[in-house]
Amino acid sequence: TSPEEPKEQAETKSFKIGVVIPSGDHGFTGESVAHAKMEAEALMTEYDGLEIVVKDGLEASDQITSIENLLAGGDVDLIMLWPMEGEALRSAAQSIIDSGVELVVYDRLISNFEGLVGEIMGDNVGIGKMMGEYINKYYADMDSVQYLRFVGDSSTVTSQRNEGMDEVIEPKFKQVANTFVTDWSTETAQGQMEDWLNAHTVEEIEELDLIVTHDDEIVDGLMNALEAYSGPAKINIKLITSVGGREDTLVKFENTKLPVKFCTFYFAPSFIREALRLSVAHLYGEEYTGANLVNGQYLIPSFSISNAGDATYDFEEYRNSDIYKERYSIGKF
Amino acid sequence: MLVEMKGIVKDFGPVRALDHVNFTVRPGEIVGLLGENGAGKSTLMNVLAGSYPPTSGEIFINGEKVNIANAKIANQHGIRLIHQELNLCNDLRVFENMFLANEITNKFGFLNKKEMISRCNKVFERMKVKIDPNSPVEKLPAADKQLVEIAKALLFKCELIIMDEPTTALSTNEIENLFSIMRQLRDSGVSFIYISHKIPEIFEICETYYVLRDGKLVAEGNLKDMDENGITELMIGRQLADDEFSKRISSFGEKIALSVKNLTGEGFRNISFDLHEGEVLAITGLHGSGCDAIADALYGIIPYKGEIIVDGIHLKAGTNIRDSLCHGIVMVPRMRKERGIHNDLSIYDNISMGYFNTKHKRFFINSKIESQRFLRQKKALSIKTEQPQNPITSLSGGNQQKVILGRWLETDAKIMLFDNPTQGIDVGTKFEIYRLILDLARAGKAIIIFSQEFPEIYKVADSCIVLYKGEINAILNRHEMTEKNVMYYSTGANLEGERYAQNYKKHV
Amino acid sequence: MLKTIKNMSNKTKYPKDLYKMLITEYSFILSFILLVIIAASVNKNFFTWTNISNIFVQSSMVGLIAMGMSMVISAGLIDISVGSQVAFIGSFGILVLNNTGSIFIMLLFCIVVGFILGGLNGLMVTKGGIPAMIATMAMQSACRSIINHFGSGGPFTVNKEYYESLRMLAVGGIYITPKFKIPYLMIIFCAAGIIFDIIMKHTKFGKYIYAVGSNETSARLSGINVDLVKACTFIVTGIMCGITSLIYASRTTAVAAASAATGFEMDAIAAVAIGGTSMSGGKGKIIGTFIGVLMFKMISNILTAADVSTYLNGAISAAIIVIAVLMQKLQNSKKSS
Amino acid sequence: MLKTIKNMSNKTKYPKDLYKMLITEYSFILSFILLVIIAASVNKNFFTWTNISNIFVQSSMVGLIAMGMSMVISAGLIDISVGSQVAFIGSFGILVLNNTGSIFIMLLFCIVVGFILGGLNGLMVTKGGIPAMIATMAMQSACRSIINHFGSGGPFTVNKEYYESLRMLAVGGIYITPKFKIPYLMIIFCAAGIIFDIIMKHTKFGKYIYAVGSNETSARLSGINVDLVKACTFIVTGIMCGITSLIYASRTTAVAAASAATGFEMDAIAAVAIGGTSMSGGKGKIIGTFIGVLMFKMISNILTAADVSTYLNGAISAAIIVIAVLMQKLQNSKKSS
Ligand SMILES: Nc1ncnc2c1ncn2[C@@H]1O[C@H](COP(=O)(O)OP(=O)(O)OP(=O)(O)O)[C@@H](O)[C@H]1O
Ligand SMILES: Nc1ncnc2c1ncn2[C@@H]1O[C@H](COP(=O)(O)OP(=O)(O)OP(=O)(O)O)[C@@H](O)[C@H]1O
Ligand SMILES: [Mg+2]
Ligand SMILES: [Mg+2]
Repeated sequence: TSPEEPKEQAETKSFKIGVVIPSGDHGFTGESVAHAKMEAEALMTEYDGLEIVVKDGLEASDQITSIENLLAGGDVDLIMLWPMEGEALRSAAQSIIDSGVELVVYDRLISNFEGLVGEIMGDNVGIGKMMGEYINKYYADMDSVQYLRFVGDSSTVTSQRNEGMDEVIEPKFKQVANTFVTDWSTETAQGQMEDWLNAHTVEEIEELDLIVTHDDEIVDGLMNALEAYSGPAKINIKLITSVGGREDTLVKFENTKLPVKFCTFYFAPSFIREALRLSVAHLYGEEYTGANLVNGQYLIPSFSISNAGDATYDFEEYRNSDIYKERYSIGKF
Repeated sequence: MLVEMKGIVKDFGPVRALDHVNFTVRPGEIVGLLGENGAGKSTLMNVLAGSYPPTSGEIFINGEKVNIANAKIANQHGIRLIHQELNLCNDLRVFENMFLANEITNKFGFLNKKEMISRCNKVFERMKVKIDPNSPVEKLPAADKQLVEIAKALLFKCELIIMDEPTTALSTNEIENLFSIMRQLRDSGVSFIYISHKIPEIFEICETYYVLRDGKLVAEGNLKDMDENGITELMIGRQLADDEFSKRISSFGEKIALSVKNLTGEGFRNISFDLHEGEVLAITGLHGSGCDAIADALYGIIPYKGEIIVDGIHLKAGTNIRDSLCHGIVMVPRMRKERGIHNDLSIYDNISMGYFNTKHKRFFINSKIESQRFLRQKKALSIKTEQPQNPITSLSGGNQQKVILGRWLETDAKIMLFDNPTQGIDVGTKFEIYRLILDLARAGKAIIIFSQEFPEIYKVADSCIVLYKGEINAILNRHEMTEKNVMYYSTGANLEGERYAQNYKKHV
Repeated sequence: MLKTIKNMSNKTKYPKDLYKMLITEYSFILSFILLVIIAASVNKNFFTWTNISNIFVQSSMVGLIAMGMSMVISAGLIDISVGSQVAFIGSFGILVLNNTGSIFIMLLFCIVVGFILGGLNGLMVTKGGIPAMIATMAMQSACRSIINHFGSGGPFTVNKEYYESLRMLAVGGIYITPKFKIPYLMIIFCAAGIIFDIIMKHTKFGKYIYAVGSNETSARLSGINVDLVKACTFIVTGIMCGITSLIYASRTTAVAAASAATGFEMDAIAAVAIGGTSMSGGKGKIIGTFIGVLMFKMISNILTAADVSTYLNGAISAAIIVIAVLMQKLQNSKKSS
Repeated sequence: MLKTIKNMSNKTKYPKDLYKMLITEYSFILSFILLVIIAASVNKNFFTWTNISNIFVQSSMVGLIAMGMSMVISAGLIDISVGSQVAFIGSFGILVLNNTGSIFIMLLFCIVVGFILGGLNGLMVTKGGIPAMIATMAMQSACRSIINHFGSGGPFTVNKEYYESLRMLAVGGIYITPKFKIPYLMIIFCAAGIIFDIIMKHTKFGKYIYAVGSNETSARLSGINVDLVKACTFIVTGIMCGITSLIYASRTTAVAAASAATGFEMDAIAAVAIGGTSMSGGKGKIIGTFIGVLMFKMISNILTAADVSTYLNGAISAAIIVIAVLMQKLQNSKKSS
């Protein structure tokens, strides 16, 4: 706001943004809350008259309650909603639109929903595809690849990542057990891996080439189990794929004695900053360029980080990047 | 109504509690049912009242065979059972308890409280008791609870009322009121089955008797042809001589074991007395006169003001049972089932628990020593069991009481409080317990027995404190200890004129 | 105590009785008023109709369950399967709606399935002799597991065409004036409170529940069918879960298999405890539970208004529960001494 | 009853007694053997040492807690705060390790904090008169809430430099031969089982716990300090939570504030129930709990080996729990009739 434009200063409106997000039920959401709060602070200092309140809830109906409370206040202009479960928040989202408040939805989809400013999210299908293409290439000289798959839960995030990968992987990839559902928990994944190792023969274990996962915290658990494995079989797993980019997990692979390599696809809690930037840009009528607009959805681009080569970044490059610095700007717990 | 039970057999697992028992009640008759603890009296009555099915046997009402599958059906046949154990829902109000499962409802199906309360009041009036139908049962003293149980049976029109030890907590007056109602009802054709371990009551109210022993019917007949000794002999299969008690000469040491000064608390005031080594002191009084409260205060369960001095040492006032234990005061509590036994624990552990709390200093328990402890007490108290590792509930009431006694003997306590020690215990075992108390006194223990039964007091006590409204009204020595005197002072006749004495005479 | 009761006896008239009861029995009314004061001072909008009706609406789900839970706990039992039951019934209820297109059939389905689940709990506890805690824990785990299995592709979602009509239950209400609406959910919650209060106080079934919770043996010996009473408390709770699941579906128009209604059991139990129902059975008042549920929601209302970190909500609610129960104990011990 | 008991009397020797006990008292041994058979037929590796020791290792965390829980339940109480306690102590334990660099100080910290949390539970229940269910529910909620607040929901992670030494506890063991290792966690679990068994059977404290659980009034009148005994059971459980949290941190080298150790309380309670401890107190055997915990882990072992959908695990475990408890009831009722 420069003194040359007194007209515009007079017009500077005050806006209130309500941010409704899930409480941290694992590392990702937890750190997201912190990023959201930090970005909100930053934006509030940058824009005069901007107020951002952040509400988180442990469960879909908690989030609905937060939305109701915000709407009852009567003074919000836009709600940035990260639904616990897209479909479960459909009704509440409808109420937002109905009461004339603008809506930005982050991370999880509400299918066939109209009237919102935009949906913005990490590109889950894209990540799935990238992961699929990466393993196609990585295992190019093998005729048959046996793998295990560990996912988070039954949300759209999981199904999109699966969808993207299943679309591109070659038929030689054989999943050797039911998909393990970890509830995004390190300990659960660890127990499942231990059980799997103990329930299978030496040959079966030695034939395992790859593990596909959807989150770095799951990988932590798997590595704990693999490193502690003391049975007769030799671990021949060449690669574990994942989604994230957590420092802790990178460190794990730098220190492991196992021959396993790691490839993770960047997906960070700091993505939520983009959703906030989009919201603010919309209110102030600015152009937003932080994500690619594809079929009406803003998709935040991802990239690969790996110590196995053929990736956008190796670990060190990644650590030196701005993205890494922003991701860890909230400090480490 | 003519009720006949024929060839009733009841097995609890391998135990045969009833063995082909035949039992008949005629209209307008009060039948006394007698027998030792565990003879099967309650079981027989429970079968009749539909609490559990017989293993075999038949029941006829007015000549017609009936199947009494549950309490509701028994009620429909006009049979009501007052259970031996207090069976009230403490959280409900008096009237709700009395009408439980027989509620009066209005035409919308809602409860008609007014009607129920007024009918309760009518029954209480008839029984000459003052109980507020609206008060929660948990607030009532034990005696009132028992009266409520009785009132519950009188509330509905019925033809046979079974009373399984209804008077364990009642005072003489209340018992008299109960008996006069029973007589009235009998005259209008209602029959009663009356179970009690207080033999004089049986003679006072019953006309005929049945005697059970080990689940078998051993005798039946007319009480007119019987005396107390005869009945006792039928019950336990041998004779009991109470000469040994009545001819006893009172003697005890000089040394004061326990000195109580101005003890005051909830329900009692200014209680002072000295208890000598080897002395058996009885404390008695009508219900509500403070016996229970004094017992609890002496043992440190409830708070008090005043002094309790043991061997010249003042106990810490307040509620500290451990302090009492450390100074050698122990108590065999009233209401064994609720307050005495550790029901899931073995007989071993039940005996050892007192020792653990006072003497046991090491971390571990040596099961060999525990077993020696049991054998020692088994011998001393002649506890009847072969299986000390079984839970204490496998024992009969009398033997449970002996185990509790043994628990405290193992602590070498010097002062022993017996609070209603023979509640619900049969004559034979009662006499054993009296003998034990006297033996303990002879061995130098100082003993206080809290009891409302004069015969019991007379058998064991060297002196007797009679309470009236929470204060000591008289301290009687052995010569002065007559039933008449005890009654005179416990009704406060000396204080409140002749009225009470008159009243008392009329009843006796 | 005896004396106060006698003084209170038949002569005093009803209004006076009520007044005395408010003071002597419902100590938590005090905590409630305190909470209202705090709420009003933190949230300027507290006394607006929108806010108040909103609190009732938000309370309705846990509220209905807590009514059933009051019965279960009064009978000396516990039911920790309620949250999973809601999720289970809601998920399949949505499938029923999508396939039949009739909200009425969905309601019927929810009630019937609630009845069955509650009946199963009842069977396990009465005929199976499994402790209520374990039996309902098994039910909880089984329900959640089954919907997770069937819903592994994602949440159960109401078809678009039934969407608006289902939502009417959650957002609709009776309009007194065009601006002044009594939400249906508020009406349902209050009606349930009144019905349960009447059942517990003025019907045989209510008395039997207290009798069973207070002393099972004497209840049995009095001729009460104890097993039936116990099973009925579970069944009633199951039915309440069924109704709640309809409300849940209507509020969210989708049920997320893994997370829906988690924690409802603890909220309901806490509300019952705050309301003064004894955890060991035999004693309790529906009005207590009713206010307990409202208090619970008001706490979250206050914390939101005061902008307290959501993470700390748990700690603060815990502190408030403990204080509320302590206050009751204190008052009770004062009364009896 | 009396007669059979008499038949069994003193003459029989110990081995025979043991044999009889196995048949009559530990009916769940039957379920256990059944489970082993199923496991062995599904999992070809079942009888390998790696697998068996792994089951013990996986059981160790819930196992240690279940030992404490056995005490609490035997005393007629319940503790549903254990999972949150583990997460709480583990989170701050990791901070302590990161700041001091000493695993020993961390262990000390874990034990002391466990003692304090258990003590708080004990205080609320004994001095506050709050029902154990409610008091520990409040503790559960408070613990979780506080670590969520400090960790913003994210994990507490062990610093790289302490990482390897901390992990030794989880992955290390005593090597009998270079290929044959007895894991420390297995040793700890078995040792705890033996110690708790001795405490419950052969010490005053154990007897007091059963006495309090079976009849509180009688216990008090026997001179037992009932409040102290109750508080001690909570404190012991708290300490077990402390040790468990160290194991947890060592196994995962990170504690996720929001999700760590959730559900441990239900697993522990279920194991205690499967093991035949009466939920109303007074009765119970540590060996029952020990086997109960193993059974629990074996179930998940079997389900993984049989490649059952993870989602269905809950339903199958629930069914097995119900069957195990039913079998006990059946046997008990056979014995007594
Ligand atoms: N439910 C039961 N299960 C197993 N045994 C029982 C049961 N009830 C009673 N018994 C046994 O049956 C026998 C008869 O018991 P019952 O209670 O009828 O005696 P009682 O004559 O009423 O004794 P008391 O004078 O002590 O009341 C006893 O050996 C008792 O242990
Ligand atoms: N904890 C208490 N709180 C209030 N009043 C009490 C308490 N304990 C005793 N009282 C009152 O003190 C009086 C004496 O009671 P106590 O139970 O000692 O009488 P008791 O002679 O043993 O009666 P019973 O023959 O019924 O056993 C009674 O009026 C009773 O209501
Ligand atoms: Mg009897
Ligand atoms: Mg008395």
